Amino acid sequence: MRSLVLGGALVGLIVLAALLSFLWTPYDPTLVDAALRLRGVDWAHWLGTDRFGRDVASQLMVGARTTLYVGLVAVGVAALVGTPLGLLAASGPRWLGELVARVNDLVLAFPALLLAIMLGAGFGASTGTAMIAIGVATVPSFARVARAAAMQVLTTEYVLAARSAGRRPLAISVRHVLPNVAGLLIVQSSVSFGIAVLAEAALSFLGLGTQPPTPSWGRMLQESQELLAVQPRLVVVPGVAIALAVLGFSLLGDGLRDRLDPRLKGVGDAGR
Amino acid sequence: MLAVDRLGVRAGELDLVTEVSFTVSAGERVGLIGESGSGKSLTATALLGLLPEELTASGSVRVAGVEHELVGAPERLLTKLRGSRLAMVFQEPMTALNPAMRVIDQVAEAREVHHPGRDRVLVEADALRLLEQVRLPEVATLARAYPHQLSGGQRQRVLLAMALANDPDVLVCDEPTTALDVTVQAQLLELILAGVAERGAALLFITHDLAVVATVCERVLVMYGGRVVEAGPVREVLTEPRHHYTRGLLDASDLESTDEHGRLHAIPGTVPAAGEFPSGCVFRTRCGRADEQCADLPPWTGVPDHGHACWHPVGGDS
Amino acid sequence: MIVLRRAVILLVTTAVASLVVFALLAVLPGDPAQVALGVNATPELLAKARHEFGTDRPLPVQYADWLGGLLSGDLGRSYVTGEPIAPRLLDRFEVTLWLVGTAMVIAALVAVPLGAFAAVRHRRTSGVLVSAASQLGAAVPGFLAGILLVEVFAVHLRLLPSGGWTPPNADFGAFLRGLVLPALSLGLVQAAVLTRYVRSAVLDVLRADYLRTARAKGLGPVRALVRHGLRNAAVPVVTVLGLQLATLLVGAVIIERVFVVPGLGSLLLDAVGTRDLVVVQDVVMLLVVAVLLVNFLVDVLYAVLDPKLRRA
Amino acid sequence: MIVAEELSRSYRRPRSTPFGPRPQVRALHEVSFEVVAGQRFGVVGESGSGKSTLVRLLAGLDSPSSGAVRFDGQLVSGRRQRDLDFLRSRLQVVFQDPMGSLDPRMRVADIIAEPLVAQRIPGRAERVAEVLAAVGLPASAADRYPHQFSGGQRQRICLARALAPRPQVLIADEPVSALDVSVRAQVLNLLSDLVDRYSLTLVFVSHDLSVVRHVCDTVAVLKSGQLVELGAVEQVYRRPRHPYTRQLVRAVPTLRGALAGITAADLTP
Repeated sequence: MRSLVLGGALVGLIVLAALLSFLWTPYDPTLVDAALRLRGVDWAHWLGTDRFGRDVASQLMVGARTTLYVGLVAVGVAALVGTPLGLLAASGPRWLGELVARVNDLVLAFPALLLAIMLGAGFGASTGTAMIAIGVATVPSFARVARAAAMQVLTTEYVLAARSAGRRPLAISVRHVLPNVAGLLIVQSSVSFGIAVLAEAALSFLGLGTQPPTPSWGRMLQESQELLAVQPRLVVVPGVAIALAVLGFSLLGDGLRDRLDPRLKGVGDAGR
Repeated sequence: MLAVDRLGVRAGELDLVTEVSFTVSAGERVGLIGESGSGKSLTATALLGLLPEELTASGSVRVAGVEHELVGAPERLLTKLRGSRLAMVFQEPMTALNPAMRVIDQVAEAREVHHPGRDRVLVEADALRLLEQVRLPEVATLARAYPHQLSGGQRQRVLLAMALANDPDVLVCDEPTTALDVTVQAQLLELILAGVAERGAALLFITHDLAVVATVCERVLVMYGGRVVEAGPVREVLTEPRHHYTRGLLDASDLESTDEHGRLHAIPGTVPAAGEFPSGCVFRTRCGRADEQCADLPPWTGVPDHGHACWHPVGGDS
Repeated sequence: MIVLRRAVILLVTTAVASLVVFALLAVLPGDPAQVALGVNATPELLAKARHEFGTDRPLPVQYADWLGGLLSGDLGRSYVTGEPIAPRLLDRFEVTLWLVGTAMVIAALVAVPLGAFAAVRHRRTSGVLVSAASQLGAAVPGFLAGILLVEVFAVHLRLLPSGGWTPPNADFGAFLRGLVLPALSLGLVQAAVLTRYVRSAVLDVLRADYLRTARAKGLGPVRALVRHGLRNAAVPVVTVLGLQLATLLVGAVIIERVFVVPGLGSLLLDAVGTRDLVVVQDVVMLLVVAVLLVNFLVDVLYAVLDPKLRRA
Repeated sequence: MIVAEELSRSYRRPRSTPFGPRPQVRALHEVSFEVVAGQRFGVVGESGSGKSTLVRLLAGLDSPSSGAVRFDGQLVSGRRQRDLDFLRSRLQVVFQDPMGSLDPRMRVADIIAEPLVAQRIPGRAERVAEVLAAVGLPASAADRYPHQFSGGQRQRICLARALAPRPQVLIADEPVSALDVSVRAQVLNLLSDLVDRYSLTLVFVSHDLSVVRHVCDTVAVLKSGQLVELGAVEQVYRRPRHPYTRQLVRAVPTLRGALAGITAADLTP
């Protein structure tokens, strides 16, 4: 319960900041002004300015947008590809399940960073390559969780009862399997979202993700890395933002797990 | 040998077991009968001080020859008593054994814990002898097997061997045969009885099956809603019950006696969930004889090991 | 038996993975010859360079050549420097292995006792605090931890170098000092993640019937957990540990950048920077094989720990 | 009504060597019998006897390795699921675990209506209300979820679902073994009433010979996948011919027996 509220509040805060940034930010986050370089915290600049004179608070708000955008697309792709794969693997013939498991193993050998590097090497790094890389790397988590949960549901007597009632396989998938695994998939989405935020920050930090001038938390950190001694705020602010976002999603995931399906507790734990 | 006085088990504000009192002498076989939610398994677990953390016990449990009260006793004392003076066989043979350890090592460990420093070869020989005693088939091979390679009945034999390893004074069996086939159940019951008889141990046998209790025990306690509602010699309680719950249970489990329409005698209603039993007499919501008086807790009539708690006992007041 | 089966699967998966790595980098736009020679290169020079690199041959031939090279230990020559790749790759891999190995040990040493503690005390404040701390720790990116550690131990306290690398055979003391911070920043974050898994595995075991049986035999709570619990809890933890080793290999790429450690990660990122595709290809392949190998070893270990799987 | 002809079913276990054959487990071996209309046919067996496999085969939820199942002259075994519509409306199954056989995310009304929806039978709401009343549950039960009921009530819901499409045959797979003794009698009474009222043919599967004796007129005894004895239930109970049946009858402890002095040692062969 506490995890749910705390996680929900943190995630809500970030979503709010991101949404607000579409309408209003204190300053143009990309506006470079040499006269305003490295200003401390004051009424005009709540979180000060960076070494190019850009407003940190504004960058943080727009950065939230990038973070959520990447997470949303990556997790969306992973869920949309991974879930049907997992369900198919669970309900289809044995060889299909085996095949999906092997493909999962293969994709697992290509972590997001390696995919992003390969894609970046060819197409040039961008928010897009980062999203695709993170999304593809997350597919196995969803496939695994969906498969494990669906297999569990398919062995229940209520599925047997539905079959003996005359339900067709598709109807069983839609009416029984999906509602009973949905909770777990929502939990997985939240957990994966947290991991995606972390991955996006790492990629941007390495210059393999979002490119300037679009603000991104990971790059904010990288750009001010060497200023830590003089202006710790410039590192701490995006660092804390990333950590809180990840924490928010992982708490939300935990809270949702307890809330949505205590009976299935533990099934999705190995997905990470 | 074992004296239990006003034992209670609580989960926070919820009373799960209330004022359970009984004694078991050496060599005596006492049954504890009850359905789901009756608190019979909690009672057994509380005797050994093995309740889950979120539950607390109150009241008194004493074992002959031990100065100290066992409820709330220091863990070190309980650890010393468990497996040596007090032993237990659990219900689920599938999960009660460590899946990653050979059977013989688990039996040997039961010996070793209470005989530290004993030669390993001797301990293994002890373990093998115990497994032979419980008639584990192909003992030479199966002793070296892992639990998952054994059938349910075989695992339960192993658990019994472990419980008997140090010739305990009190053996508590919690539904030891419920998960087994009847043919296997019969063999295991015989083994349990032989095991306690040889050692002169006191047996507390927990089950939901009246016929099993009648076969195994001399005395019986009937539990419902966390309370003992009736107690006495098996023959008396099971032929002339005083509590309406005992009466109902006897009728309901007798598949040979039916009413004029060929219907079984059923107890109306359903067993409430643990902790949701009514105040006063716990059975009053399902009892045909219940009236306003039953809203008050009926007092215990008789001595702790022989009596009942009912305002309107079957057969009237005697 | 299961080992043989998994080994066959490992070989097939590795073969498919090599095809994926090759295909991804081969079909991507960009001509290595052009990159190596710059925009002003004449067509003749370009053709000559392509011939030298072998990129003028059909793709299947290039793939077969590369794969053959991998198997015989010849990883080709860098497009940029023209040097053979294999010796450099091995040097760099050794550095990364030191880093990852140390981080792994740190993670396990911290997480196993902490996780077990948090599980045993899950109803007490101390247990809840440990598990909250691990949740918070798991949310901190490794590179941020690295930056902060440098600030504290290198800049302020001046106890340890802020970066760089000394090989162990050159000056062991300097090697150790250089290893501490990067290994810590890599290891501590993983420790936080691992703590949560250890906690949940131990919690499961604490609730297991066989632990109650062990207590009923007369084993004290700690002895019962150590003798019966830990081995069973190890099964899920080892799986996570394996998956984490893969995460650590990749995480090292980032940490090496922060601490200017000349490992595989630096090699990879530099190669990406100079578009030295054959080096990228080799390093990625090496990392992928390492991950697959680790997963294979985890499966084998799994079978050793769980007697049920040994026979099946 | 139902004919089983030389029914066999074996399962393949995962292979133990990478390339060798997969070992087979015989769950059922050449079992033949006939259930006639109006009969109360009991199947008794211990774990591993193949009784669950038999239920699945009779209900067309699994296909035999060899042999055949016929329902009212029509072949059930070996048919595709979608060709079994004739069976689904006329034969229904009640399973052992009343919690496990109810989808926790469905309302009772939807659970009971499921066979009607699957078979496109109209008049769902009225039928749901009818069967709820028939099994002795209040109409208000329809809007609630399974976890809000006790074990006995859940088994009533299962019975209501089975009755909804007006079947002729009811297969009950251990319907009372998960229930408390005090509730078991209620459910057994209800089952008997329903079988009488709707003139159902009953196949009742149980590990408990005394329950089968109370419910059924005919009994088949299964052991390790083989049919070892078949006959009128009183006949089998009182004068078992197969040694295994004798052992089974003997091993069941009874209150009467125990009070008459039968000890545990007398129960074993």
